[in-house]
Amino acid sequence: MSWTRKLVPSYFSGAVLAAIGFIVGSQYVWRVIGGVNWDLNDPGASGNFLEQGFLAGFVLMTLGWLIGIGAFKYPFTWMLGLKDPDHNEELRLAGKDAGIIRYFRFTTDHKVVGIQYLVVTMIMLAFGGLGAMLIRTELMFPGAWAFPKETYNTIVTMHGMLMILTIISFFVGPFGNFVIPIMIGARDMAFPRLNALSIAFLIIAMAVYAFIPFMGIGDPLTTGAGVQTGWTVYGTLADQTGIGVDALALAVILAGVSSQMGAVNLITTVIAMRAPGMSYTRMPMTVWGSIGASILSALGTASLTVDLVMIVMDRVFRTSFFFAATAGDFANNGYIGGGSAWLTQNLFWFFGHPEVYLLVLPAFGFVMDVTSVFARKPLFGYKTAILGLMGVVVLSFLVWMHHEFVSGFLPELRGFYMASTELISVPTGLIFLVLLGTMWRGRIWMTVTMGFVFAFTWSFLIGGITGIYLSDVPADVQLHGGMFVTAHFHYTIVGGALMGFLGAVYYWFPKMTGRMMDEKIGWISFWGIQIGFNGTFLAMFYVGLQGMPRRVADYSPLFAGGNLVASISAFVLGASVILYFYNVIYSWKAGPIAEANPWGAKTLEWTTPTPVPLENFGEIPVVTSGPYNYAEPATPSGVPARGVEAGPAIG
Amino acid sequence: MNSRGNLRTPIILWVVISILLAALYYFLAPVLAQAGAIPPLASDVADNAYQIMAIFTYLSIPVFVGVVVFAAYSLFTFRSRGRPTDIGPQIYGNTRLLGWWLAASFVLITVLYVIGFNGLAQLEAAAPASALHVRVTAQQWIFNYTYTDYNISSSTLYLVENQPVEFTVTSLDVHHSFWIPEMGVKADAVPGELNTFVATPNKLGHYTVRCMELCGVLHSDMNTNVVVETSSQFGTWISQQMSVRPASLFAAVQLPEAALLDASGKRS
Amino acid sequence: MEISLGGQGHEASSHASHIDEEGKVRVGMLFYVIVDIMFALFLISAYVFLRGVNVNNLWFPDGTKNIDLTQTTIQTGLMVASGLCFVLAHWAVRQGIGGLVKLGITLAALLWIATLIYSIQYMGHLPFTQAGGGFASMYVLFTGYHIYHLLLGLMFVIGLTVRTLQGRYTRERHMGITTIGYYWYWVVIFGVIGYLLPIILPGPLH
Amino acid sequence: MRKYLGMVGFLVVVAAIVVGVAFALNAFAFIPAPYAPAASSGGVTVKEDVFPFAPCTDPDFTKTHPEYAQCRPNYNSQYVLYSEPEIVVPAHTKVTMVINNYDSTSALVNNYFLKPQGVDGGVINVDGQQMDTIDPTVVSHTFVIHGIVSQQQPWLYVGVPITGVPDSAKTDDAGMPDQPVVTTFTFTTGAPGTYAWQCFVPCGVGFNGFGGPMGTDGYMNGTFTVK
Repeated sequence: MSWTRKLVPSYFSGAVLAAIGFIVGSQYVWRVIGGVNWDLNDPGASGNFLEQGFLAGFVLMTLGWLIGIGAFKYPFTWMLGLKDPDHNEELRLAGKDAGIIRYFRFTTDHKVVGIQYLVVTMIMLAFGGLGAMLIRTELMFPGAWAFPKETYNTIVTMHGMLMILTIISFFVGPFGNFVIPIMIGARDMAFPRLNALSIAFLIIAMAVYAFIPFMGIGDPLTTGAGVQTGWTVYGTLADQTGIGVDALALAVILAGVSSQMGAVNLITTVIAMRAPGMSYTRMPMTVWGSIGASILSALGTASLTVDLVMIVMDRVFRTSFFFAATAGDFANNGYIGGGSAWLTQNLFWFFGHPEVYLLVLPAFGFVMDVTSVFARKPLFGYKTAILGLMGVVVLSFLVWMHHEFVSGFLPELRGFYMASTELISVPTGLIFLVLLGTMWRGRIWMTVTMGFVFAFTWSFLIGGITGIYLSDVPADVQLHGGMFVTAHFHYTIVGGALMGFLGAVYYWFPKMTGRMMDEKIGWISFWGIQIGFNGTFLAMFYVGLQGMPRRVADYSPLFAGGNLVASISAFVLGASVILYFYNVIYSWKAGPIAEANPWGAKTLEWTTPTPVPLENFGEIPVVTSGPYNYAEPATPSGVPARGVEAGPAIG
Repeated sequence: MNSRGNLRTPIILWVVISILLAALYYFLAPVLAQAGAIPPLASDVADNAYQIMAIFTYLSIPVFVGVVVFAAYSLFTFRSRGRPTDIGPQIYGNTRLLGWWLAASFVLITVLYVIGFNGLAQLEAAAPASALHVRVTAQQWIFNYTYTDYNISSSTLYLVENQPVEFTVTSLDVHHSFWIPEMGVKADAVPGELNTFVATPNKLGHYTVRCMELCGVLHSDMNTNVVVETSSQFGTWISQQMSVRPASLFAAVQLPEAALLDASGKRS
Repeated sequence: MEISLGGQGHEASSHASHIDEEGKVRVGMLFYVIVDIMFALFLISAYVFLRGVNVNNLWFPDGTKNIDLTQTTIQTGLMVASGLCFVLAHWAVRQGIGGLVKLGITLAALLWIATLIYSIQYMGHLPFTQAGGGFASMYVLFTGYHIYHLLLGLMFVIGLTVRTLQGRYTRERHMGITTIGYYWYWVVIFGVIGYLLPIILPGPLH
Repeated sequence: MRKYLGMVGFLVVVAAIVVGVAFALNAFAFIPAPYAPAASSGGVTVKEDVFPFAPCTDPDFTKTHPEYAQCRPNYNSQYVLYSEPEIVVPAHTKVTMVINNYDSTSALVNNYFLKPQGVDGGVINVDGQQMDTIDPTVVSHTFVIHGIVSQQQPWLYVGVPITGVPDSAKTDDAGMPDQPVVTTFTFTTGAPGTYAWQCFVPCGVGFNGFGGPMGTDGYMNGTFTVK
């Protein structure tokens, strides 16, 4: 029965148990107990039985998935005090000679987890991009001509939230897992099982997310299908919109837990598992950027989770966190009120603003690293760069209320938040200083990755400067909530995080697969992405200045020209991203074989053989110098670089 | 080549291009505004906002051009054909440059902040006694306007030229946002809360109110008309409204607002 | 769940010898507790926020004023007692007094489970429903979060007791007790906060 | 060379998938057909029926009203609805609207809508008697035309409260009253334009009654096109 030992436990058995769990949970509530009546004020209330069923189904689905992939095996052996797994069991769990199946399993090897993350996040990216294409289709011409309005709102919501989840995990996930342990000379992450568990949580979160558009179609007792709130799931609207919001909330909570696990794991790894000699000032910038992002997600994500839990309780258990008692509430039956609509704004944005920095910080680090590599110059001010990154981390917790300049909440604080928001451009400016200083008088090697670095500089510069406009209260009062804002944050997030990600895939592809990515297709897709991206969002700046609101399915003919340009450019952008995906798939299969250190970088991951063996290093290297000293002779493949002596590990 | 790494060329480029762009903006901005790049400005708040944006544009041109010019100059000058065989100069940083950079950015931010703060002070100025009081009631998916001075409600917003208006915005159900693009008036309509905004329309005409916060299926249709007219026209409209409305209705029109005040106490 | 999965991750594996295994577990647990503290911070700030913006009749609708203080006191007392027993055991294991360790841990675990059972029945017999206005909603959320803590900790508690009774924790090697102690103490502290908050900040601000 | 062929093929396939998804989304959605009554010398008469649920599910009702025997494709038969969501009328014409309401009364949030506005004479005809405002306790729905999307079209605002069927009324087995309350009013359209119309009585589900039929295209809201 070898095939059963191959398939159980694995993601397949997990999927089976997850399906069973969902059916059991939902059917139990719907058929057996017919719903729990949570509202003693209104004993006849039955409007949310359907949601209770879905909720129970989702919870059991998650449990079934975790049981099915065998995530609970270790906790129970630990709990019952059985024999601790020895090294061989650890290695078997890490996928030792398990073949391809280890990619479809609860595998603790950080490289396997990294690949899993890469695939999952790229699929998420594809679906988010699909949403973007549909949005631009609707906005191509005035009038809701492509989709009904509520369908459009649902698409907007799903695109926004899915993209946010993707970008939260698509740098710290794939590269933070695959590259960073090798970069700091560790054999694995600090908590390998936690690592495998975080990708498992992300997968099940996406499975729940996929339910959103299909929940409660045609049911008389529900508020309809889909979610019409936009990615800022403001409690007031979320309490009333389609019941897809339950799936959205649960999926985002699960993904948040996943990113928190990853954050704790990464921080611990960097603190406790650096190779001897790898002092904090010898870590590559990518590590520092990922650390910053991890700190933000460890401290910030809880806020959104609390917000979403309150929303679900408001909907399903009829609490009143967000119901201020207005005349509107009096129309319904059984809600007392006593909540506040400002609470949801504050809870959301306290997560929401650090979160946008969490998206771009790893890209900052990577871009600085790679600039130094391709300019063959050390970083222009290593400590300056760390100062910039950490300054962003600290300041980003003090700026969230610039999203509420017009909300009427504590208007006397607007001066302070204007100051803190403008102040955050100082550390960001330091990043630019480092980038320019590193390029200056270097030997710039224009690979596709370097192209993405220049694209990053250009787009993030525009995003930052428009951000200054929005940080200023009188200007923001006019621009707030318009297409100008949409264009601004797309320039920072797409131009910052996504460009970094695409460059990073190109850069580490040889290390992950042993093959180079095709350069011609790379350049074609690169230029397509740049043209499409700038065309789309410069046009969006224009219609924003003209006064077009965000998230409208229908708009005045006044804005038709700009929107047509934006839509056509968006299709160019989409096509180019598809080409990039094709490049990844094609090169994975048939790309040219890569040499050991194709970019001539000095960081540790290029000193390991490809494919990286199970525990990365034969002997843990002893690091004797920083990551950027190109003065040392270039290294033939395999031989440790950057003054690394293969010495006995220091206990 | 010997031009490698000399700072003169990029700095000259920087200055020249910045001046050119500033001049371009100076001459082009009014034309574009005429062509409809920005809505026609019709209040003191809007004038204030767009003035500040113009100043910001002038200040940000050198920053933008600086980064772009230096990056592009490095790209074209220091580019190596294919994989570099030698290495660049091993410079590990420059403290003096860092100091200048920090000082420059702090100065810039201080300037921006002072400008913004003046604008904020104008924004937060209290309404004069002569102000017209309009209670904006947002609900899915329309705005109602109650003239608390006259006890009249309307679905079209009538304003008086050069008379300050104090909008008190609230919502009956979910978050909305009350925006008049031409007047730069924007205030979120938050259920259970009262949110005030003072502006003075200074140009006659017909404008639009747009909802700026996604509020459900008809969000994109949640627009109403604004009419800015002379005080005499406004007076006739008021008296006419008074005449057509049966007195019994006034109390009814106030109902949602009364409930709101019960709920949120003194805060208004 | 985080720490119990990863916490002892490569405990038995010798291949990562240059790494301070115990330090790793300690750091990880600390960060996990920090994440948990952030949740509590946002809950508490939400409580204060709602209390600040509410007026009387909506913060305390009729009949939701009277939390049964004796019940909450018993609940918190059990929690604190469990924490104290744990402190005792922690001290004993550092002194190497094996018997006292076993006694303390077992007592602490029993008190923990007692707290869990008591909290659940208390949740069932609240004088108001979660649909009873701002205060009621916040109070139910706090109690629910506390129960979630206790349930999640149940795994730690059982495991720790079993392994203690197996005599795995020695004077030199007792990282399990130390790290799980972090979580234990934090849960006790949160229980006390949830007990005091409605007493210190009962009514709405005016 | 094969890689470029594959490139183009991949592009085409994915684009096809995107288009397919777009069409699938519309296939699931309920998109009502436009309703353009013919104009006569006396203007155009628009006839609307308000039902507490889909009439096609009520055999007793469809016996007397065969035009409702056919259910519309994929729509929620339990939602309260107006029979004609997408109304198209000619410009510069006198529009007579006849609204037969089969639904019972419910509470109104904003009594502003109790007053008929934008209609000729400011009065409506409810079951034969002229009214210039109706009692908050008998209102069932409202029919309000509003919502301009651009300045280029004239402003049209028509707001009419609709009286509900009293609970004492006789109903058939499915709960549909035998006799509707008929509300009649007239107004005159201006230059062409596209407007939204909706009901302002929270007759849907959700915490403030604006979910479900209120929050979905084609049940308690729609477009009013003047061309």
